[in-house]
Amino acid sequence: MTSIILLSVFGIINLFAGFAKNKQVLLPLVLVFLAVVFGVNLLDWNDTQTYFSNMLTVDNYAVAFTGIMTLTTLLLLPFSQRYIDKGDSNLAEYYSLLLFSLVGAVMMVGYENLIMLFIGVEILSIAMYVLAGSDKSSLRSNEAALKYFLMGSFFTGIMLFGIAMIYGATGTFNITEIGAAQAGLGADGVMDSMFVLGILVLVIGISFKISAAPFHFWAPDVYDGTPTFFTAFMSTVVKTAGVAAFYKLMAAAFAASYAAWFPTLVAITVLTLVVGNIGAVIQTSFKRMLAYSSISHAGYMLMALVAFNESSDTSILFYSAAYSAATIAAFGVLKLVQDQQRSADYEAFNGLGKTNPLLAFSMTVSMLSLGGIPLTAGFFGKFFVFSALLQNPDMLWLVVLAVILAAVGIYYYFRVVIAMYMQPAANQKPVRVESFTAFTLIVLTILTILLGIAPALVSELL
Amino acid sequence: MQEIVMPINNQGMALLCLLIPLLPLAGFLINGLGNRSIAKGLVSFIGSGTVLASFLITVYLFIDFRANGSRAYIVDYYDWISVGGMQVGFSFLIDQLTLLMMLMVTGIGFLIHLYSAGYMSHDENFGKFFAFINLFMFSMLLLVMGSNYVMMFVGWEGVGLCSYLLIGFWNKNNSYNNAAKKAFVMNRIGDLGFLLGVFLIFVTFGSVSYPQVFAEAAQYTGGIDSTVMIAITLLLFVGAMGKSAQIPLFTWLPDAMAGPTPVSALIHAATMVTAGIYMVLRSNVLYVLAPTTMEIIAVVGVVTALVAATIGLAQNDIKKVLAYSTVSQLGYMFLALGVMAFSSSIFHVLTHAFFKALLFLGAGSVIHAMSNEQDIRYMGGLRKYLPITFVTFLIGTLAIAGIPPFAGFFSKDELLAHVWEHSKLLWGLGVLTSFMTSFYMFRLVFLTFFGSFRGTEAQKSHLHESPMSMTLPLIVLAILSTVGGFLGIPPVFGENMHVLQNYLAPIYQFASVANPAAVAPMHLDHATEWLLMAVSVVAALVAAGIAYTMYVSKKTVPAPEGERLSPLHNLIYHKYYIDEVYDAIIVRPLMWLSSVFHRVLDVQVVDGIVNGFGKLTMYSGRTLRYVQSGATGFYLMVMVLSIVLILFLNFFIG
Amino acid sequence: MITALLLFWPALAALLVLLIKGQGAKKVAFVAALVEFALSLFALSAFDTQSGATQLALSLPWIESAGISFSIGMDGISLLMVLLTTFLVPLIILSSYKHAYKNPNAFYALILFMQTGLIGVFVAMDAFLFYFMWEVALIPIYFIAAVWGSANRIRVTIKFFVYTILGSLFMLAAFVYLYLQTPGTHSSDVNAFYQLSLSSESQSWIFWFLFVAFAIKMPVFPFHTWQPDTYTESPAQGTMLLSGIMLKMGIYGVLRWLLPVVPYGVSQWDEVVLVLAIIGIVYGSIIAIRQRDLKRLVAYSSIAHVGLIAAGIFTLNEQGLQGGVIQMLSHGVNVVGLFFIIDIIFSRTNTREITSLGGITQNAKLLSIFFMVLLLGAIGLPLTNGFVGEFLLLSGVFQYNAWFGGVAGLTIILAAVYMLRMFQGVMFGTKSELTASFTDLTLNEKAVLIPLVVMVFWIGLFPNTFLSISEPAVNNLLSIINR
Amino acid sequence: MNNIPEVIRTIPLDYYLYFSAALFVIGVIGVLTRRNAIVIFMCIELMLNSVNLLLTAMASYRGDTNAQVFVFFIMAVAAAEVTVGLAIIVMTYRNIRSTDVQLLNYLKW
Repeated sequence: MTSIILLSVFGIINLFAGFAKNKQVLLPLVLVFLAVVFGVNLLDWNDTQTYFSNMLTVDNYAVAFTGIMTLTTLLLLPFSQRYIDKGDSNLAEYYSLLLFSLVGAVMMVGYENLIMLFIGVEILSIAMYVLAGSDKSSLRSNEAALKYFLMGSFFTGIMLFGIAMIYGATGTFNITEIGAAQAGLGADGVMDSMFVLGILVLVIGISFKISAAPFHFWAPDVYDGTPTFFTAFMSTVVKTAGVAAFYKLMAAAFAASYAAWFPTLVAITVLTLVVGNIGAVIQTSFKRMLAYSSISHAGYMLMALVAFNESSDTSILFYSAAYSAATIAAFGVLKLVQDQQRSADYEAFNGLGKTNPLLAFSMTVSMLSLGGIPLTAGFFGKFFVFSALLQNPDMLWLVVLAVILAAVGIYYYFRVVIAMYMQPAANQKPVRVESFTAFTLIVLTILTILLGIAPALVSELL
Repeated sequence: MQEIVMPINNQGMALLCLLIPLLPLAGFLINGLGNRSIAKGLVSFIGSGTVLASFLITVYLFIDFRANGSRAYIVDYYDWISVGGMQVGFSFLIDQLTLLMMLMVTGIGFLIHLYSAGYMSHDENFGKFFAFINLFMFSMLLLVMGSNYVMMFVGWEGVGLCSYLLIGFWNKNNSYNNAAKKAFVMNRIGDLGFLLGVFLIFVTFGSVSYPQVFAEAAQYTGGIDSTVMIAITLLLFVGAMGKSAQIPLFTWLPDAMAGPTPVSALIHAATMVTAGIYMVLRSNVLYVLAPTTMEIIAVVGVVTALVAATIGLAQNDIKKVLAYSTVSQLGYMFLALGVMAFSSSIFHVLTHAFFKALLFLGAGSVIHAMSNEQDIRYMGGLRKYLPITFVTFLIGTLAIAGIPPFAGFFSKDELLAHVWEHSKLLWGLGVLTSFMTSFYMFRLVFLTFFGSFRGTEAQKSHLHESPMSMTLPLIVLAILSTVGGFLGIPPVFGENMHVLQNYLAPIYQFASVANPAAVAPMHLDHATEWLLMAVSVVAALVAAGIAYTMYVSKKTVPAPEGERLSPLHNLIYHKYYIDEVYDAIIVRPLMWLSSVFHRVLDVQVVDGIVNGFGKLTMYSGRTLRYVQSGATGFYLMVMVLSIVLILFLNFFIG
Repeated sequence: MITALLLFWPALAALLVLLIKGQGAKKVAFVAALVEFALSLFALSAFDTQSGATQLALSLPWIESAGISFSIGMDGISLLMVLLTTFLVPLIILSSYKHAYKNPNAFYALILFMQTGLIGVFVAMDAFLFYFMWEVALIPIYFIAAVWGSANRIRVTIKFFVYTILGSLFMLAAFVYLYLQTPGTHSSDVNAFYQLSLSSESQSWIFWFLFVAFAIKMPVFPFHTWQPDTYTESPAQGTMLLSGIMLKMGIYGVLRWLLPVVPYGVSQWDEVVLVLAIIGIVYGSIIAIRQRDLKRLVAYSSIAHVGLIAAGIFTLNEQGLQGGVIQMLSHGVNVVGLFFIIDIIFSRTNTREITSLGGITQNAKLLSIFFMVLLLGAIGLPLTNGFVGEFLLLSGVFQYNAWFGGVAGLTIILAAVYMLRMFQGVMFGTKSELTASFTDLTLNEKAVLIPLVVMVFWIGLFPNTFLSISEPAVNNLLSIINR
Repeated sequence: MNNIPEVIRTIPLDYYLYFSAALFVIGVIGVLTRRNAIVIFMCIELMLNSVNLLLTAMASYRGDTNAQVFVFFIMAVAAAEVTVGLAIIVMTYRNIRSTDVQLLNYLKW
C-alpha cells in the first residue's frame, strides 16, 4: 500500500525533477526512489492488511511480486544511460511513466476487487501505450504504439464486459465474495451461464494482457517496434503482473468453478507454448525472437496456472523472477549492441564474445536461463512448473509437449550464443558499456546463477 | 571315481610352470622394445635361448611328472576374472596331454627359432621377428597349459594375433597385409564360435574350468546326443575350423604363406593350426557325448583333406603346395577325431609337426638359396647344390607320403585303420587323399631337386647350402621324422607297444565314464590291419611312381602362367575359385551393406528422421509466420473469431 | 567431505585457470587435474571396498521445503567412474600440449568445469542434483566442441546440444513424477526412489522417459546420429571427453537411475532395448568398415561398443552388469587413446583420411606399438582390457538369450575387420606424400600414451582390482532390482 | 421526479442486457470492419459505453452502488485512453499523413 503511494509521489517528483538542467541526476534519483520503494515494500512482509474498504490487500503474495517487479525495474533502469547521453528531453517523463505503470502493476498483484484489477491494468497499459510510441520519429515505434493501443483498448472493452457479466451473476466485484457466491449459483441456469461467460471473457481479457495465444498477435509486433528499453519492461514487469493477477483471480474468485474454465485455459496454454516456440525458431531478428520467446514463457507460466494447486503460486513467483532477470539482461545487452550496430538481428552479435566478453557472457547466461538449463535460474523455473503440473499425472502430456518445445527453445536461444562466440566479428569496435551498466549486468548474471544454485531464496518465500 | 586333478601347493613347481610361458614373453618384451638397439646376435640368443630354457624346463617337468606317478595337477596363480558364478583363474593344468603339447611346441619352436637366426639374418626387422615369434610361443603355451576354457581362449586369440603380425611381417606389401587380415578375421569367425561354446559350457555346467566341467560332463544326465551337447561341441568345433583351417574357413592358411618361412613352419604347420585338434582332444568327454558332432567333424575333415589335396596337385609355389598339404593333413586329423580315434589324431599331430616343420624349413632353405624364388617351375636340380636340404626334404616327403618306416606311415596308417572300422567310404576317401598327397609331394621333390636348373643365371651363381643354424634343425627334424613313428607301434607288431596311446590313456577317463562305447579299443584282426597297411603303402608308392615318370622321366614342367589349362586343371589351379566365391557372397555384400547402412540408412533414414523433426519445426514456423501478417484488422478478426470459438465450444459443445 | 572436495575442486580450479592469460593456463589446468586425481586416490584409500553401500557421503539441505538435498556419495560403481574421470582428464589436458588453442584459459577452464559436472553425475545421490550435474557437464562440452571445433561444427553441435537436452528434459519430467510419488513431503533421494512401488503402467512410461535420455547420451541405436558428426567436428580433446567420459554418463545413469528405479518397466521392455542395442552393435560395426575418416570410424565403432555395454547391463545378471562396469573403464581408456593417436596423426599430416595415409609404421615404431596395443584393447583381445568387458558382457547377453549372444558376438569379427583395416591403411603399406616425413612420438605424447597402455594391460590382466570394487555395489543394485 | 433507479427498473433487466450486448457487438463489428483508427477507437468507446449501460442497469436492479462507482472509473479511464489514443493517432498521422491502420504494416512475421 505504502509502495503505491510512494511510487505515485515519486513519479510526480520525478516529473518536476525533469525541469532540472542536469539530466544526469535523474537516473540516480529514480534508482533511489525504487530502492526506497523496494525497502518499504518489504516492511509489509508477513503483515497482511487490506485497504480502501477491502479493495486492496497487501499480503505476502503481493509483497513478493511487488518486490520482484520493483527490483526488475531497478535493474532495468541503468540501461537507459544512453538516453541520458543523448540528452533526450523527455527522459523524466519516461521515468515517471515507468513509475506510474509500476503503480498499476502493484495494484494488479494486490487487488481484492475487480475494479482495482481493471484500474491497475489500465494504469499499466496506458503508460505502456505511450512508451511504445516514445520514439516519435520512428515509424516502427508509431506502428507499435498504434497497434498496442487499438488492440489493448479493444480488449479493455472485452475485459470490462466480462467483469460486468460476473457482476451481473454475483452482484459483487470483490473476488473473495465472488468466490463465495458460487455456492449460490447454478440453481438459476441463466445466471450460471452468465457467470461462466464472464469468467471466460475475463480469462480471454487477461490472456491478451500476458500475450497468450491466440490473443498474442499484438505482442511480436509491439515488442519489436517499441524501443528496446521499454520492450524489456513490457516483457518482464507487465507479464509478471499479468500472470500474478491471473492466478490471484482464478485462485480467489473462480477456484470453485474450476471445471468451467479449465479446458479453455489448457487450450490457451498449449497454443501459447506452440506459437511462442515455433514462432521464435525462424526469426532473424534477435529482438523479435525475444518477443516470441516471451510468448512461450507466458505459456510456461500458464502451465503453473493449469496445475492450479498449492505449488502454483511459488512456481509463478519463481518463474517470474528467473524470467525477469534473464530477460532484462538479454534486452539490456541487446540494447547496448543495437545502439552500436543499428540492428537487432542475430548478425549484430557476431563476434561479441571477442569484442566484449562480459556482454557475451551475460547474454549466454541469460540464454541458458531462458532455455531452462541448470546452473541458471531458468532451470528451476521450469522445474517448479513441471513439478506443479505433474502433481496431476493426467497432465503428463502437457509436460511432454512443453519438454519438446523447450528443446526447440534451446535452438533459438543458442543461435545468438553461436553468433557471439563462433562467428567472426562484423565490426571490431567494442560495444561501449558504462561501468554502472556493466555492474548491473554482473548483478543480473550473478542473480541468475544464484537462483540457479540456491532457488530456495525465492521459492520458499510463499 | 578318483580325483585325478588336484591343485598343488608347491611354490617352486608353480614358479617353474609359470616360467615356461613367461620366458618367451620376456624375450618378446626385450626384443620388441629394443628392436633395433640390440645387436642381432644378442637378439637371436635371447629369442632362442628363452625358448630353449622353456623346453628344458618342460623336459624337467615331464620327468618329474613321470616320476611322481603321472598324476595331473593344477597350478593356480590368481583369480583372473571372477564375477558371480563365473570364476576364471589364471591357472595351468599339467597333465599328459599338456606335457606332450608343451614338449612339441617348445621343442619344435626352439628348432625353428634356431633356424630363423640364420634365415632372417638379413632382415632389417630381425628383432621384431624374434619378438613376435617369442610372443607366439607365449600364446601357444598359454593355449595348451591353461586349465580352463577361457585361458585356452586367451592363447587361442593370442596365437591368432601373432599369426596376423607375422603374416604381415613385411608390412610394406599390402597383399601380405591383406593375407594377414584375412587370417585374423577368419580366425575370429572361429573364435566367436569358440567363445559361444564356452558360454554354453558355462551355462550348462556352471563352470569353465576343465576339472569341474569334465567331472560334470561325466555325470551328464541329458544322455548321448542331447541338443545342448551337440550345440556346445559344434560351437567349439567352429572355433577349431577357424584355427585349424577346415572347410569352410581354410582359405586363410594358404594365403598365410606370405609370412616368413619359419613362421609357416612353426605356426601354420606344426603348432597353431593343430590347436583345434588339441581343443577337441582336451574336450573329449564333451565330444563323446555328441556322436552327431563327431560325424560332422569326420565329414568336414575328410572333405577338407580331399579338397586341399586336389588343390595341392596343381600348385606351383613351393610353400603353397605345403600349405595345402597342411590343410589336407589337418583334415586327416579331424577325420581321426571324427571317428573318435583321439590318440591317432594326436599321434598324427605329432608326426605331422615333425615332418611338416621339416618340409617347410627345407622349403625355406631352398627359397633362401634361390634368392626368394618360390616357384618350382624355376627350380630343378637343386640336389647338387643343397645336399643336406635335399636329403632332409626327401625324408620329410617319405614321411608325409606314408612310406614305412617313416613317422607318417605309422600315424596315418593307424588313423586310417580307425576310419576303416568306422566307415569304409571315409576310408576310401582317406586313401585317395593319401594317394594324392604322395603324388604332389613327390612332384614337389622331383621338380625342385631333380632335372636341370630352370632359374636365372644370377640365381644359379648364388646357389649355396644354408648355414649351420639352418641345417641343424633340418637334421634334427629329419631324425624325428624318421623315428617319431615308433611312438605308436601298431598292435600287429606287438601288443601294448603303442607308447603314446598308453601314455595318453588317463585323459579319456571321463569320456569312458560318460560314453564307454565311444572310447572302446579297436577290434581289427591282424589280417585286415596288414591289408589296410599294404593298400595305403602301395597307393603312396604308385603315386610316387607316377610323379617320377611325369617329372623326372618325361621332364614335364608345369605350364607357365597364362597358358590355357584343361577345365578341371584350371579349376583346381584356381583353388575351386573359393576365394572369389567368398568375395562375391560375403566380402562384397558386406562392403555394400556398409555403404548402404551409412549413406542410406544412417544419413538418410535415421538421421533423416532426427533432422526431419528439426525441419518440421522450421517448416511450421515458416508457415505460421504468415499468420503474423502485421495487419491490425486481421489480428483483431482472428482474435475475435477465437473468442467466438471459445464461447461456442464452451456453451454449445460438451 | 572428500567427495565434496572432489566435486568442487575442478570448478574452483577452473575459475583460477580463467584468470590466467596465455598458454600457461594449460599447465595450471594440468596440475589442478593431477591434484584431482590424487584426491580421487585418497578417496579410494578411504573407501571400504567390501561394502556395497554409499560411502563418503555428504548430505546438505538444498531446497529444504521440497525435500531436495545436496546429497553426494559414492558406491563402488561411482568410485570407479570417478577414478576413470580423474585419470583421463589430466591425460586429456596433457594431450593438448602441442595445440595452441585460442583463448586457452577458457578452453581449459571449460574442461575443468566439465569435470565437476562429470564427477557430479557420478556422485549425485539425489535425482535433481544428478540432473543438474548432467546438464552442467553438457554445457562446457558444447562450447568446447562448438568454439574450438572444425568447419562444420556449428550445425553439428547445436544438433547435438538440442538432441541431448531434449532427452534430458524427458528425464527431468520422469524425475519430477517420481519425486511426486515419494511419500510424505516428497524426496528426491536415490533411496527414496528405490523404495517406490509404482504401477507397472507408470513404470512403463517412466522407463522410456529415462531411457531416451540415457540412450541419446550413450548413444544407443537409433538415437546415435548426433554422435559421429559431433565426434568428427569436435577438437581432439572434446572428442576424448565426449567419448571417454561423457558417454559413460548415460550408462551410469541406466545403472543408477533406471534399472533399480523402475524394475517392472525394465522387465517389460528389456527385450526391446536389447534388440536395439544389438542392432546398434552390428549396425555401428558394419558402418565403421567403410569409413574413410579415422575419427568417424572410431565414432561408429564406439556405437558398437556402447551397444554391447547397453545390451549387457540390461540383461540384469551379474556378468552383464559387471562387464558393463569394467567395459566402461576399458572403453574410456581405449577410445581416448585411439582418438589421441588420431590426433597425433592429424597434427603431423593434416589429414584423417585413411586413403591418404600409410606406411607410418616405418617412421614411427613407438606410435605403431601404442596404436596396436590400444587397438587390440578395442577389439577385445584377451589379456587386454577390452576382452574382460566383452567376455563378461557377451556372457551376460548369452545367458539372457543365446541367439542375442550370438548376434552380439559378431562384434568380435566385425571389430577385427574395421580396426585392422584402419590400422593397415594408416600404418602399413607404402608411405604416402603426407606420411613421408612422419616423426615418432614426442616425450609428451609418450607421457599420455604410457598410462593408457598400462591401464590396457592392468585391466586386462588384473580386472579383479576393479571388479572387486564394483562387485558389492552391483550386488546391491541387483538385490534392489530383484526386490 | 422519480428516483432514477426506479425509472431504470421500469424496463426489465433482460432488455438492458440484450441492448448492451447489441451495442457491444456493434462496437466489435465496427472495430473489425473499419480501417480508420479514429473510427475504430470510437467503436471501442461504444463497447465501453455498452458495458457502462449494463453496469448501471444492474446496479439499479440490485440497489448496489458499487457498479455505479465502477462506471465512473470506466469513464475516467476511457478519458485517459482517449487522450493517449488521440495523441498516438495524431503522432502517426504526422508521420504517414493518414489514419488508416492498414497502412502501418512494417512489423510483421
